[in-house]
Amino acid sequence: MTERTQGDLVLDLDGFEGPIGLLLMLAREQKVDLRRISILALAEQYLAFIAKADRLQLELAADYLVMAAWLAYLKSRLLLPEPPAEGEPSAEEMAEALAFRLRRLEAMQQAAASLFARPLLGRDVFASGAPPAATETVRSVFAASLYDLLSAYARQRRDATAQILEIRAPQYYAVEDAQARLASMIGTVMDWRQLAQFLPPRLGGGGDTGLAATFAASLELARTGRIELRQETAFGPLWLRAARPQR
Amino acid sequence: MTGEDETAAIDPEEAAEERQRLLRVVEAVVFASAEPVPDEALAERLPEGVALAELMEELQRFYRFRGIHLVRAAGGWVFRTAPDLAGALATERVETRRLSRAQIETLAIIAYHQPVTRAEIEEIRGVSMHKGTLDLLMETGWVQPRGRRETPGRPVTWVTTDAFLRHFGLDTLKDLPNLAELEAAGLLDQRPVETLGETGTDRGEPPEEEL
Amino acid sequence: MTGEDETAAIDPEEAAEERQRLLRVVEAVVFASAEPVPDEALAERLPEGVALAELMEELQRFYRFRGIHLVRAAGGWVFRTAPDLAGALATERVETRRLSRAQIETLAIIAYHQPVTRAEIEEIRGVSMHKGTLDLLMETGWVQPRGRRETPGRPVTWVTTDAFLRHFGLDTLKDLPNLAELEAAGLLDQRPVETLGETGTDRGEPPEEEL
Repeated sequence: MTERTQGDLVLDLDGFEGPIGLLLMLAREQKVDLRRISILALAEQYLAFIAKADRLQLELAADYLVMAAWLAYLKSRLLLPEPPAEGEPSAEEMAEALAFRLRRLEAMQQAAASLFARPLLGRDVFASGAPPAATETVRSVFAASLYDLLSAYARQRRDATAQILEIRAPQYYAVEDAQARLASMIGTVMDWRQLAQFLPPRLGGGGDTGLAATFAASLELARTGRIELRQETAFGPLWLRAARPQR
Repeated sequence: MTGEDETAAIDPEEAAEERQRLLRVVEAVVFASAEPVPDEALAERLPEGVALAELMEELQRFYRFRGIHLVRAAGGWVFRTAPDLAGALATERVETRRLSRAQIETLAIIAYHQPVTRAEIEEIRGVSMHKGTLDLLMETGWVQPRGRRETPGRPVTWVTTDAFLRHFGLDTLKDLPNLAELEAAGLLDQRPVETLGETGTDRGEPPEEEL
Repeated sequence: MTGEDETAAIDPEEAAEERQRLLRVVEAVVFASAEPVPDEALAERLPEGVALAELMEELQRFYRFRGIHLVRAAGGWVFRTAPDLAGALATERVETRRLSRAQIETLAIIAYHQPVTRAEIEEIRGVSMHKGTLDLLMETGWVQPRGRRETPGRPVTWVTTDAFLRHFGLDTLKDLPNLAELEAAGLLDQRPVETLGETGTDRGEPPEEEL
């Protein structure tokens, strides 16, 4: 379909870019400035094109047919001028609106052409191929205010003071421990010894839990017959020794 | 000692030497950078009070007839090979995917009408947009969505990028070809053409254009 | 027609112009290439019989005093920024780093107790010091080793520097508030100090080991 005669249509399907694009293509056939184009003539061209496509059984998208209907209406309005109904645009206004759209699309097509006619990077002009110089160095700036410094010191001093005041967890001497200790020690003791001598050294002999646990342990060992206990007066010292083997 | 005295004290020969050194510095900085170097970045390298514009003009003049040119792109200074040597450098050419006519038009519309919605692009072109058109333009790195139109549905608006400016050798969007003429002719106005309701995306399922 | 006849027929002005064009071509080719361009690759761009060496020498001479130089590297030609401008080209990226709680406490102890040995710092803090702590404080430029304690092992003692005074806006070390003043300022109150979270440095230094 490249045969081209004056006033005839070129059916260039590759160029189809919607009804406005087609109208613009047809308008170019008129070879006049778009501002002076005859919308009436253009409408006739378009309708002829659609009729021809129909004859050739070309499948046209609905847009083209809608545009055809609209142009047929516009054509009739332009040919038979009568005042428009209330609130409806006049035929001239409709024609001007169409002409504006054609001009606008043409402007964009020309703008696209101008853009791509520029010296394009990677096509016409080239950037330096050299890798960018590695000249960047990183300088660290340390963020610390005087407040940070002082509060750190104050906090550290406060924590240090708190450490001195710390109350140690009470050490508890269990009866089981005392019993094990007493049992292991008493095996070698044949003479009477005071209970105080069997207190765990960790508690310096004076720890309440050490004394209480060792006393409880001595009672238990006496009950099971492994030691003998003796107390001479009330609240007097408690004596103990290993039980004599039964004969 | 006043400032005037100090200035007067400078040896003219020394001043010329210093100026030569500054020229060399900006030349090297621009050359070494991967991206166009903005004026501010260059000014930072120079002593206070040095007229950067004059320096750059001198440097640009110096390269005017050479194989590489000092040009503006995307808001900064950059060296590029001279456009007239395109033929001699053909082997350097980067094969880029050819854009379809629809994509080229869409790119131009985004460039000149930005920020612009998809529906507005369709309105200008008078055809509904193929799904892949914006995708591929995004892939080139030349367009990106930014912002939304404060209309019902808050549609995304599209703009061009710095990569677009660099690729097309434009300093700013104001340097788009024929921008002033198009503006003067009212062709960039946001002007919905309501008398032609037959195209656009309002209708159910417009056929997609041929690519 | 022989080659000699052809050469003789060339207008000298045209010949100079052609030479200028060839200079521009090699200039642009070298500029645009990602790798140093070997002589053979350049020769391919030139008409038969052109003395490449002379062209390159002329180009090299042209750039000799400029901010970028044409040099031989890795068997080819390449543009490089002039070596003497390395300093002027160096850009600094400033990175803000926060000190960890351990680091700032150590700094504070050095400030208040100087000259102080590492062991003394550990004793005051009640925890052993991470290897990197003093290194990093040295990097800040705020502390330095000076002198030795005349005790067994003669350990190094640490002091703060003038940079420390400048950074913290102190005239002398005597300006540091004493404990009573810290108390009066409420700095000894029992409350969490949140401005000094355990942020550490960007290097992800491990926290100090508590003893």
